[in-house]
Amino acid sequence: MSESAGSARKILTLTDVVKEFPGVRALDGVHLEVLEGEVHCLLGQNGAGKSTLIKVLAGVHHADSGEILWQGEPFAPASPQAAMRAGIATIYQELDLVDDLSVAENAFLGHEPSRFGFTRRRSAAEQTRFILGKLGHPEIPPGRLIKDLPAAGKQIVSMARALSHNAKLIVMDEPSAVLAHDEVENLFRIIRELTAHGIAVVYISHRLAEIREIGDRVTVLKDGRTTAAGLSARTPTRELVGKMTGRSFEYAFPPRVAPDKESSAPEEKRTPLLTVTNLSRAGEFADISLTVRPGEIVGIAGLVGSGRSELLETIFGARRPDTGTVILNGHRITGVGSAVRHGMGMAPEERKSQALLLDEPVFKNMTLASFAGFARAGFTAARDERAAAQRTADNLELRPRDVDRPVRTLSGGNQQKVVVGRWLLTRENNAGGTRLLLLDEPTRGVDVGARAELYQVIHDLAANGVGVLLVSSEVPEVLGLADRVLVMREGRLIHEALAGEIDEDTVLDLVMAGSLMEGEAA
Amino acid sequence: ACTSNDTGNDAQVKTGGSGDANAAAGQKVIIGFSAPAADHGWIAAITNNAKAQAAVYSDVELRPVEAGADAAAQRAALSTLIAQKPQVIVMLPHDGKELNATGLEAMKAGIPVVNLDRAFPSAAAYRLQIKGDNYGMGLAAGQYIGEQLKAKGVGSPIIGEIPGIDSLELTQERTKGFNDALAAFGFKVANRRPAEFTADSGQAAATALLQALPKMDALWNHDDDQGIGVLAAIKQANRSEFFMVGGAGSKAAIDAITKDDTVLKATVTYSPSMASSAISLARLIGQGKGMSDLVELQVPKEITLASETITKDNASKYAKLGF
Amino acid sequence: MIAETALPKAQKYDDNLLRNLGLVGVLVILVIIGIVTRPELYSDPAWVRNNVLIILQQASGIGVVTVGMTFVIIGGGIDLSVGAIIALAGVWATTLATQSYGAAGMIFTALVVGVAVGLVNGVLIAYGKLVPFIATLAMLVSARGLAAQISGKQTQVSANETINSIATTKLLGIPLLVWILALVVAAGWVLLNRTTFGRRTVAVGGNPEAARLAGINVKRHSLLLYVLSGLCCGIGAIMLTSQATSAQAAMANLYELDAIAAAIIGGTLLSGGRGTIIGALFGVLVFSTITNLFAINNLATEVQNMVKGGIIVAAVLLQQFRYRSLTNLLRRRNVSDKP
Amino acid sequence: MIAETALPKAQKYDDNLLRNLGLVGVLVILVIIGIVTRPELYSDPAWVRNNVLIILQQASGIGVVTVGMTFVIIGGGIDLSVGAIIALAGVWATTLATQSYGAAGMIFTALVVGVAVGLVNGVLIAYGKLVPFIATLAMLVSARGLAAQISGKQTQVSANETINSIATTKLLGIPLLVWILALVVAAGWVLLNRTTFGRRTVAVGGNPEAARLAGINVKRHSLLLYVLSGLCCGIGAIMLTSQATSAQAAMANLYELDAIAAAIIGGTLLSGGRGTIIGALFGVLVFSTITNLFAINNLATEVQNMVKGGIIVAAVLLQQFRYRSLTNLLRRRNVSDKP
Ligand SMILES: Nc1ncnc2c1ncn2[C@@H]1O[C@H](COP(=O)(O)OP(=O)(O)OP(=O)(O)O)[C@@H](O)[C@H]1O
Ligand SMILES: Nc1ncnc2c1ncn2[C@@H]1O[C@H](COP(=O)(O)OP(=O)(O)OP(=O)(O)O)[C@@H](O)[C@H]1O
Ligand SMILES: [Mg+2]
Ligand SMILES: [Mg+2]
Repeated sequence: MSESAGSARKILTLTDVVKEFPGVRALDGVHLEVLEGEVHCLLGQNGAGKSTLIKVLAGVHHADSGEILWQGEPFAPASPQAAMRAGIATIYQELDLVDDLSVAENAFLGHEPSRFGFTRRRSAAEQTRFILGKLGHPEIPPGRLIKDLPAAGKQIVSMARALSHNAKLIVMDEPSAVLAHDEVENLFRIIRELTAHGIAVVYISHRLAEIREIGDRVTVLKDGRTTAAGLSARTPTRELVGKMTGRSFEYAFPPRVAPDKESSAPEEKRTPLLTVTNLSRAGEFADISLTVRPGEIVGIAGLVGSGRSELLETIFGARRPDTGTVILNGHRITGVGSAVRHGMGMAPEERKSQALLLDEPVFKNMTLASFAGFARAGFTAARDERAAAQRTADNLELRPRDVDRPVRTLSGGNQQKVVVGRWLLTRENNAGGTRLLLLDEPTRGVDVGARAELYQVIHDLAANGVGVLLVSSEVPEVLGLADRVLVMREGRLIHEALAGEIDEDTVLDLVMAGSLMEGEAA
Repeated sequence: ACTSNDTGNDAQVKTGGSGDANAAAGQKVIIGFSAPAADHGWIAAITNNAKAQAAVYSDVELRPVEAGADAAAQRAALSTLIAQKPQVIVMLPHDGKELNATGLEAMKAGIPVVNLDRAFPSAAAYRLQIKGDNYGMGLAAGQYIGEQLKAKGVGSPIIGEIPGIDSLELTQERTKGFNDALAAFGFKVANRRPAEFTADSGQAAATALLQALPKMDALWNHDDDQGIGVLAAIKQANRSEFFMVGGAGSKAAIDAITKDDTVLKATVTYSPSMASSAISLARLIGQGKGMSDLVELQVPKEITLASETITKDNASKYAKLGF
Repeated sequence: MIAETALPKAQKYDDNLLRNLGLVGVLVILVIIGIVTRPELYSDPAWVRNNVLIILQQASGIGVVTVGMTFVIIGGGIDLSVGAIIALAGVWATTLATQSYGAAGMIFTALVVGVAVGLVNGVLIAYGKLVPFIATLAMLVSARGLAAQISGKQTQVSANETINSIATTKLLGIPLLVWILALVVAAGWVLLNRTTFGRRTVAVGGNPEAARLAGINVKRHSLLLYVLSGLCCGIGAIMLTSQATSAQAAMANLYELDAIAAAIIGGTLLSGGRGTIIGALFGVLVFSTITNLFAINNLATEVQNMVKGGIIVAAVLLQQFRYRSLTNLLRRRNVSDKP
Repeated sequence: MIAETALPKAQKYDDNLLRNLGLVGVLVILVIIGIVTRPELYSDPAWVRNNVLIILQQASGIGVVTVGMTFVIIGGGIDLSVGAIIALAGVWATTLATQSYGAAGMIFTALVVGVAVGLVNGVLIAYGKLVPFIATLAMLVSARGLAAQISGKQTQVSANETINSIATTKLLGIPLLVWILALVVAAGWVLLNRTTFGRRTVAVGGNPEAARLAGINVKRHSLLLYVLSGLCCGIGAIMLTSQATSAQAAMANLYELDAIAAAIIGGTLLSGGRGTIIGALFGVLVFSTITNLFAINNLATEVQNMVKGGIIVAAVLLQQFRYRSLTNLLRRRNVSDKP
């Protein structure tokens, strides 16, 4: 593909584009050149300006200066509508769907098939079904309300919306972040189909492997500036990471301080910290039993929709189980209150709806679960909180490092760091602190560098005796980070193994409709 | 009673004298009764008086229906009342014009309507109308204030006014009467701050008024109930250089006038006793009798009560009529 | 493929339907209370028929206003000025000058005033970026003030027989006012559920950012919602004027609270993005039926009020109860479906 | 790193501060209008001093209520029953029976009634899962009904000199009522900005799900917010009763609207999660100053209302204008900083 790129026409050219927010220059001279029919990847750390750039293209933000040429013409979309009319469709990083509208209505929102203002519902449903079919998801009913779909389903609908326009350029901002392995394959198939028809795709992801697989060329942003344009997607990782961060390190798991072997561990480390027995919730998961020992990292792998998030939330007491018990350190968990009191913490899956106070500053978000611990006689100790949050922000390479900034103004990946940081901070400052950490997709949207930092932090926690129960849709992450791996499918635990004794393919086989488990499940 | 702190039975009833032929029990009369929701002493007294008067007659059955918060609610309530076919309906409408259609409906259904206080524009909508004289009330207050000031020899007096709910037509009539009377003396109102017939709104309005008029000669407050708050505000502002006239004639106001220890020197009546009279006359209408002191065989069509001025001199006479 | 479990098969049950069923249940209970307390009235079929019509007729004005309000709330706003718009439109339509143009002139005036005030609301909110609560509260105060100014604080009698007869005319035995309500509700339902305008209203209220990204002109749309509400108020003004054969500055007092309450009881989210027209209608009917129940039982106002609060709470709790238990039922059935 | 360089200064500007500055500007403008229109009054320093105190004093009751309301709104709720709670507490505190226990008994009664009603609101909303709008609307109706029942619809005069003297007492030349307001505002400010309770309030209102998952007992906290509002109403009831030397079922009419409006004008988000006590205080003062301005200029009610709506809109626009232009100023300065 990259060979043909040389001869293809330029469809989009950005020169020296600048965009400033109050207090931040998000884009500080961006250059970008996209060719017809290519997959052009945007790389950059969290906060580098990728999402801002594509929002400028989509007419959401207006560039302060710089030049944009679209199909050879100067282009400054006044509104999203203008951009769409010009042939640029966008899949945004944050889901942009309306909960109380149906799948079809969301897909065609703003350009509904209609006659005299009356919606042509059958036509919309048919077209939606067709697009969903093309996307490999004929099972999603066009009439279903969005709020009844799981996160992955919503992502599909976002894609369907982008395809519902006859776009010449489709911009995808971290579309794979909420997708599981098989879904990503499917996504790539669609992208290839699109490019085969001459449609250009701008693709943003923090997963370098994906970029190598689907990308033709790469543009790297650093602090709002283009540091490398039009690189080949085969550029060595070290070089790409170097351009992104100014440093050079690899997507790697830090060496694990070997967890105590069961036999050699002292008594208190062998008795489980968390014991879950026969936990069930109708329609979500059934008969789950598991344990986590102090200092142990347990990873749960599974398909999107296999019930892992619900399991974690139930263990945390945020959902009431139909049957079964959760015992933490000898205390029965009956609700979130008791879970937190006894030292459990959870970084939930959906940061915006479940974790963040968007208008509050970073430090107050980080101390949301612990400000009472800092407080004296009910009076908050903002200075201590800020200091503690600052330390965590430094550890996680929050960008910008200003903990007084409203979370709303952070980039997606940095918001994720705040969510995870909340529970790391609790540990540092409370004598009792977090003893068991539940992490649901903790690295979603986090860049390569920060990811490594995060892994290191998780390891350090474990080394200090904190138990970690981790859910991730990235199988390598589960395998690389965890000591023990649990595989979940359709709400049941179907396999358990030490991380060293299982490989990626086996997990994927198990996770899919795989034949491997048939014997065990029975 | 204006305040529940008063004790004893304070309804204004007429227990017919022994020589009164009309007092003798006659044919049984069912009287439907509707007045707006009482959130105010005067209206409460209206309802109480009507009930008490009805209780005096062995041949009267009173069917009160509460009229809710606005004209629409009262219309709805009256529709159900008409459907029950009482012999006579006595009603104090939220607004005479807004309930005119309902009056017509009842009359068409053959039920004579006694309108209390708030006139229907169409004469076909009622059999009898008893009303207080709002314009006359303002006139009386203005007359009293004018005379007093003239007697004191005040040249161009500063006069304040605290009406009740300003959007009501009755308030406008009172104000008009007041202005007309003052004009005869060559005086006019310097500041006018409406309240809402409640004591706390009276306090707020009076406080604002006193602040706007650092010196004042006279004040008319339309309503003695809100007057509790007005007097409180005057006391809180430490003002006493003026005199005040009240309105309606509540017991507390009459007491204060008698004691003469506040700025309140007079009040002009607008007595809720009209409800008692309305029930008596409705009974006569139902029984087809006339008023025994009149030659006419039937009850007349309109009765307007005179607004009287209660001062220290005649207060004892009115003490019984205070509500 | 999203795992099969990720798409629970048929979600046959529908929040809205259940809520509405709950409200129907509440209505039935209210009627039963009526029957039990006043059997002699309810034993007369003519009276019952008439009573139903009276309840509907009394609900008609506020019902029309509630339809507009429901749109505004679904679209993420609120309109505190509805009562004031009715007053202003009613007063303007009944000035002697307007009355001289006859019924058509009066109706035209009421509608134009309603739309114009709605337009001002809309401009202030959509383009002036005022919070809807404050903008429409300011409008409430101003419009009532203007109405008082125009009417000279007098009740203005309508001398127009055509207008006055709206309240007395019946078609096929059903009052014209009820027909108007039915028409407005039907139009509202179609507008909300079957047109791009309605679907965009849900989007604008549910997720304004998403709506903007989808290319919807959110500002213009918000503006139109207030205009729609103003239009409904204009219609309501005619209906109320005809019922009272008059208009005044204090008319339709606190309609805003009633309309909002009816919409919310009917399942509309105060924060926007969700709501139903039928539910709002049921909300209005519940209030109207409660009033009727009190009237036929001749409850004293204070008792009425104490009881009314309780009934409202009970009604909403009842709705929720039905909803939850039914959901559980369905969920349990789903579970047992599994092997 | 550019993000770091561009950030620090500009980020320090504070919405709330700017909003409050805007409101101070509005107050200044209102005072200037007063001076221009009534120079003869403003030329007397004693009158001016007294006028300030009166504005504050008239703002005191509603001010206290607004503090409670601000907490409720920040916490994601709304309390439509504040006026009704004041009426119920005031009436209950002035029954002959209560008055026989003296001032302490009356104050105690008012506070207990306020807290109790708040508790019922809180339970209905937090545990009964009623929408706050509906639950407190129902409470509004019920509590006023109960107040009417208790008072027999009469105005109950307070014969207690201690209670009545609250409104007349001055400390250091400043009315006791104003001291109470200052105390409640100060306590409210500390509670919101310096305590865990305040932090929880912001969290619960800003994102209840996030608050819950962070281990905050959202239900209990919501309940406490309504209790707090009830308590403020209890205090307000005493203040109003003392001012009017009486209480009745219709007192504090529509205080809910005033309190909500003041809170919102002061920068509190109706959807919760953000708000300031000082802003709310300024909101109340703006309203109180407007009333004062109208009084000293003897404006007729209808003109008053028409103008009032306009002033509210202008005030809010003014705030926004200042805000935006200042932001732009800051932005421009940043840009020019760059080479
Ligand atoms: N609305 C806003 N107001 C202020 N600052 C903003 C706003 N949106 C983004 N920023 C800032 O602009 C910078 C670039 O953000 P952007 O979202 O483009 O990053 P990104 O490259 O997409 O990061 P990620 O990989 O985490 O999604 C960040 O510093 C961010 O904090
Ligand atoms: N809003 C919803 N309405 C109905 N069912 C839902 C909803 N959210 C989740 N579910 C169901 O709950 C189950 C588990 O979904 P969930 O997406 O949480 O699983 P998961 O393994 O955590 O996947 P993910 O990787 O997306 O977090 C699925 O059957 C899904 O359909
Ligand atoms: Mg981004
Ligand atoms: Mg999940």
